[in-house]
Amino acid sequence: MRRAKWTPYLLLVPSLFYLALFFLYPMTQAFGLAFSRETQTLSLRAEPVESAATTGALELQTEVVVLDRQQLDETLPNGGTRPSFWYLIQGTDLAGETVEGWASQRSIFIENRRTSETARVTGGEATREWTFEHVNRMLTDFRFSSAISTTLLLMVLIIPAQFVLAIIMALVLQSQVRGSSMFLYIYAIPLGISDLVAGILWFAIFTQRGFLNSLMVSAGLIDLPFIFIRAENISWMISIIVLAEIWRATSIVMIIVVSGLQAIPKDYLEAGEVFGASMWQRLRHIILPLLKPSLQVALILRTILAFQVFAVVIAITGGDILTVLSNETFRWYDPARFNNPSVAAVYAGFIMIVSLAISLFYMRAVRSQDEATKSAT
Amino acid sequence: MNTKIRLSLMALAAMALVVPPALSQEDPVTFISTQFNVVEEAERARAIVQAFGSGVEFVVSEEGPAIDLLRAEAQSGQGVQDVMGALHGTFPTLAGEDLLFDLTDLLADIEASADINDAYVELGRMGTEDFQYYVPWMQATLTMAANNEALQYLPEGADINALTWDQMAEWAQAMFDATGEAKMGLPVAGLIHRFMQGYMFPSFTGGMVTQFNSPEAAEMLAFLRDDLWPYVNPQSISYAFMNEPLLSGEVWVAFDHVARLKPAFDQAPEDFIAFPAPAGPAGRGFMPIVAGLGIPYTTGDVAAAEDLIRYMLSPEVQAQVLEQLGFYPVIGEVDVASLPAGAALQAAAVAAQSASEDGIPSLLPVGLGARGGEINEIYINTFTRVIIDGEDIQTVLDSEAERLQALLNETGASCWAPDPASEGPCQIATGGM
Amino acid sequence: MAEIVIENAVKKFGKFTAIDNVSLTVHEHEFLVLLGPSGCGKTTLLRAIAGLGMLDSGRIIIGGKDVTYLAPRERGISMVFQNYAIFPHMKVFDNIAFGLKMQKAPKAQIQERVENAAKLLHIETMLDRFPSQMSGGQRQRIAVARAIAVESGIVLMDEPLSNLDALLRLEMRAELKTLLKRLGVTTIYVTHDQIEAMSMGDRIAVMRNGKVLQLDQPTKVYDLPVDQFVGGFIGTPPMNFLHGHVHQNGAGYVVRLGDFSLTPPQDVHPALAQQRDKPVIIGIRAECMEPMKTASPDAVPVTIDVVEPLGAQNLLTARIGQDTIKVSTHPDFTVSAGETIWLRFPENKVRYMDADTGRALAAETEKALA
Amino acid sequence: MSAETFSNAPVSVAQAQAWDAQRRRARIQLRLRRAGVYVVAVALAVWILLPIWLIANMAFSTPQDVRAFPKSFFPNPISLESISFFLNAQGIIPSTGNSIFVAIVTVVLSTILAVPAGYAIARYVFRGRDAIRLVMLSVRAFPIVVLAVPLAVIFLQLGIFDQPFTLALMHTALTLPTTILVISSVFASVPFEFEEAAQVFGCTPLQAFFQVVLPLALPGIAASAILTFVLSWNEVFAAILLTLSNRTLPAHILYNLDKSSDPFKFASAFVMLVPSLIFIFFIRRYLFNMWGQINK
Repeated sequence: MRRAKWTPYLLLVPSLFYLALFFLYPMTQAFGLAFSRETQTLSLRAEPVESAATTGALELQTEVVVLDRQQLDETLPNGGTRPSFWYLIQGTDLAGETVEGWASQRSIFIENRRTSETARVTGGEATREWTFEHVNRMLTDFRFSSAISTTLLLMVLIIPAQFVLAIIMALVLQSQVRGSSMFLYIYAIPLGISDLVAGILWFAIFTQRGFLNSLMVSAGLIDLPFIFIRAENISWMISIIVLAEIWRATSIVMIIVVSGLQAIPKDYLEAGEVFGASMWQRLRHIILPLLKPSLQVALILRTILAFQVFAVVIAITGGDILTVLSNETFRWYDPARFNNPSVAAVYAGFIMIVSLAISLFYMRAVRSQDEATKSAT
Repeated sequence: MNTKIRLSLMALAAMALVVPPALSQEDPVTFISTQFNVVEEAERARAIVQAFGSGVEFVVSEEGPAIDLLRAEAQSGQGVQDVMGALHGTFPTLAGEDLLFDLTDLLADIEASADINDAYVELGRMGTEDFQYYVPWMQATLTMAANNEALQYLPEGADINALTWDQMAEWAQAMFDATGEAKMGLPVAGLIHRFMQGYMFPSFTGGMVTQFNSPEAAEMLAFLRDDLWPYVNPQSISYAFMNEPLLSGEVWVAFDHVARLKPAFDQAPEDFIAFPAPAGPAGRGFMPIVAGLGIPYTTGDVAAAEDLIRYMLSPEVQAQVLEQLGFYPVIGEVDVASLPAGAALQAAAVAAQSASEDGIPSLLPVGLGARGGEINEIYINTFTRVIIDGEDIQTVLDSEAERLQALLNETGASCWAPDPASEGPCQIATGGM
Repeated sequence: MAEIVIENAVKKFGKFTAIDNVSLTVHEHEFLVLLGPSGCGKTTLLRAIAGLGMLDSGRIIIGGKDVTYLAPRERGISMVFQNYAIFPHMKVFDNIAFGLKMQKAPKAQIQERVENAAKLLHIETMLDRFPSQMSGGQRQRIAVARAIAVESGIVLMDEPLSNLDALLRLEMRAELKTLLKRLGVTTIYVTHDQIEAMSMGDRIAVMRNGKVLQLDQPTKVYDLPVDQFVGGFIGTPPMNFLHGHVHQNGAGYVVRLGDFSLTPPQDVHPALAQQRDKPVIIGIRAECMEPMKTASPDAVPVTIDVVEPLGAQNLLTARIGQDTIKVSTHPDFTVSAGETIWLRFPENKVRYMDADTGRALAAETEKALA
Repeated sequence: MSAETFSNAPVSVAQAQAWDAQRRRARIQLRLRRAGVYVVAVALAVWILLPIWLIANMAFSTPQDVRAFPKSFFPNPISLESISFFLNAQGIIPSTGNSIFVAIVTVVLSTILAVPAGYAIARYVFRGRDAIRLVMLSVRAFPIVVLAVPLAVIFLQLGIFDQPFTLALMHTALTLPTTILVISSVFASVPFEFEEAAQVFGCTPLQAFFQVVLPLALPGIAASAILTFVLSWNEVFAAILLTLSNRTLPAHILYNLDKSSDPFKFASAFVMLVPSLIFIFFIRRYLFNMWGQINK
């Protein structure tokens, strides 16, 4: 270890700058998206050009009377020309005043450019204002509560099972059975498998004409394929997602547990053996307590990732009937669906707050134990 | 062997580095399409379009980004996209921002040699009288398809080309009773919103939007929940495209977009039949889907763009699009008789559906703009809340009606058939607000 | 009864034989030291007794019960580990109570025994602390307290003092010895430190290459090493080894060291007979020779190379033929390098060893292992 | 020398037999226990491998067999039809190219940024060191969704939306904290004495780093690079938000998932899975090292 004044900071600057650029800045932007709204008002012009002075402003959807019109020939940057229409319109603004001025066709809807006497305001300049509208939309969305409960349910079902399985895997690897390096590789494989692929894999097993039904029908256990993915019994879909997630994401916990196990001096376990602890007692009184820091890291990591579970759910259930928080984020963001990044940002912020809160809770829970450990100092 | 893998990996990496998605040749005619996003379809569409000439580039994109792209090009004044192909519902945004050339003259020119469906020409004017925002390109709709195995369970006396929803429910129940499996399929993870918007609501209420929370709508949902859904394959909730379940035999009777049913008809024309959607008390609601071709102002070559549109409207190309992509011609000059068996079956069903005497063509409100997806969510929510979650029908209808009305008001979208045309935002008759 | 019998123990790791057919008996209340250089198999043997590694063949009998195939916890033993293995997540009390808790002993009994053990090791005031706050010596005490608290009658110790600094080690050595004697537990104590072994053990088993070379009381092992290795391993400085030659001298034999002749005691003669006219190693401890400044017929002259005054003694390094010899003398015996002195070899202090095998040529060698 | 037996009591035949029996029983018990562990190990391996086998089975079956019911658990006949259909489908080759491009840029960027930072954390004591480690940990714990949505909007505004390069920027941000922590642990495992020795023998600190530390750390850094590659290769949420026409492979597949036929779906899952199988194989030994250090 070295002590130096500036060198470490210099070495860290590029990374910290990068993280600030891609974490802090988007965060502030997300905040803006979530809590502000764009509204449009049409500024009327004194002359039929964009740069002219304004004579008033009209809200969207205002019905207006067309007083005069002008057809200009606009030359385009690429050399072509297009007709450009301007209208002198009159309407009532927000304050109830009658205002009049020029507006381009871009900003109004008119049935007939050449003959219609009335039109409707359909465009204008964007202005931003603060609003809780998006938060409200999230809270009143009927999928919101089911997304939360499903996400939490998945978390509660998946994480403990993953920990048990990961600890079993780790113990198996630690016991140095023959070919343990091969087993290590196999257990680590899902680490490199995306949730999307995992979802497809398990869908192929549980779909109506999937492998499980193939097996059961071939074996004569059932006559007709059993339909696991059905809205009437959500628990089947939950179970499949749980299986897929356990299958996919136990590896990382296993890796963390194994490296934690490796850090436990063998002496401790032997001392346990000599002093009469059975296998279960050793696990309970020695291994698990000593693994606690590792388990904590894994727990926080898994909890945060559990809030982001996404592609598995989509691949298995289609994503509409059974929904989770990140799926809702995507649904609101998706241009083909709600096309509303603001509500998506609210969802994203919600996910962050909840997962940070849970992580803090874990850390607090840990610290109180640690403090107990150190209190005698 | 190792080196081979390494080499091919390097080659792939090099490709990614050297040929970034940018373009290569000098100024081809670029045709951006929001249709044929599906992998297999895009390839066939590209082949058809590229027959126009060497320099034509066919690009598929989702609707939102395509609009953003044209917007961005309009801001810079320089554009790469020459022809925009999209569904009717995409054009109001483009029209509202005044991004498109008036194609009145081009249309007149094409109509000199071809008979274009007048209703679609009118749609292309977007409510104006003197501005043709797009030339109708092709049409599609959603129909029913059935495995021949299913026909034996058809209720007695039912005419498959003039079914009612009650008969359909009976049929589904008969299949369930006979096989023990729910053999009817709905694309709940797919176009279920179209099913609600263009078929269920119009068939039972005679309208799509204005009768949203009427007693007839409630009746319709009750029918759907109690009489039909119990005999619909439960795994429908994960079906996006119905061709796969039809082909694998998971379902025997299905409702979907003709293009999404097409692979089944192509692969096994002898196994399937196509037929019109059933009728309800108010008539046979169905949703014609119209796609149009527009020319952005920022095109570098208006003449070439117009030529491409003429080409796309030629009977040969229209026939190819029907045969290979399942979209139907908008001109009358296409010879349907020479189609392959599967396409012919579907074409007949489409024709029967639109020609049926009690037919109610249903179109989405116009002018939803960037929030076009939201109206779909409202119909999906209605379906989910009532059929899947079992919420009270009227409560759901009223609360979703409120959202629908707010959406219409905020966007100023107006009604189209089957709802009476509206001045200003479309209003739900029974007071959504 | 807490007697430990090991019969024909063999343990291999792959091709390497860590324990090579070892048999020995540890009597009840005995303090037996397993001594040897690192890698000699002493720790492996201890672990095999503890059950932390199963023997490939042979048997281990503890208290008359064959425990060869039993798990450690079924053997009724306790152990002090080299690195103490004090659980960092448990308070001192819980550490000491660990064995009892695992046996589900009654609470009152746990309390009493932990307190007793802690008192014995003078750590009764620290029961509420965590080990992380304790010094090496204190942890050592916890480890011992934990081992004696279970009152198993047998304590195995794996180099328990090796992690302590020199002063503390000295202190603990004496304390441990008295404590374990007082408690009367059977102790097997592994160390590579021969001084520790000498000072603590009732008997010492010297091990090398997986074999027990010699098992005897410390003084016996010191005075009558069974072979060159044992002699060289034990004692500071180690035993001197000189190259001699066996000659027949009438009915008896003499060993010639250069011009000088040593007359071995009678009981060695049968062994020497076998080595007639062959080289033999003469082993003698540094403090066993009588140095003289004047020549004497029964003394051999040596030239001094180095004089090291060590306070309690002067350590001389001298040459005798091609061999180097260390001689420990009274501090008053003042000489300087280059001088010649004469050394007398007391007959009963000289060990004769086979020059090829290094084994002592003595009848009592065989007896010494008993 | 052979040691003798010192047990005094003569061993009776009956007792010897009893001992033999006991020994046999113990051996069997031990073997049973080992077998038990082995059975668990194998069961777990099957649990991991079975779905992979099934999807490979599907990927190498004909489309007819993929749709058949009941399905066969072995491809019969083995067919490359589904795989080649998938590979030839539009968008697969370009999106694979995008994925590789994004992953490579991500690896290069994050490694270049992480090496100095990791070295600083491993080697220097400075004010705020623990705080920085904590920041790294908490940053990597951020939900991707929180960043992807605003970044998409920012990229749109900047006109750099839907470009593989910008996705790589995002992926770099996602992987950087992990990479820094992993690389710092790699450096920490190179004894500082080596570096001091190099300096004593005339190297400048920079030379010492390049001549001594870097060569020793290189395997670990390579492993971390592969891990970064896998993370980027698999990442789908940011990819689906930040790209449209230039989708990466997982984003492309996910987007087309509900529209694709089953043979396409299964072939795509298999093709996506293969690189992971290979890469994890290469870095399996480093996994614990990397995580072992992050734990601390």
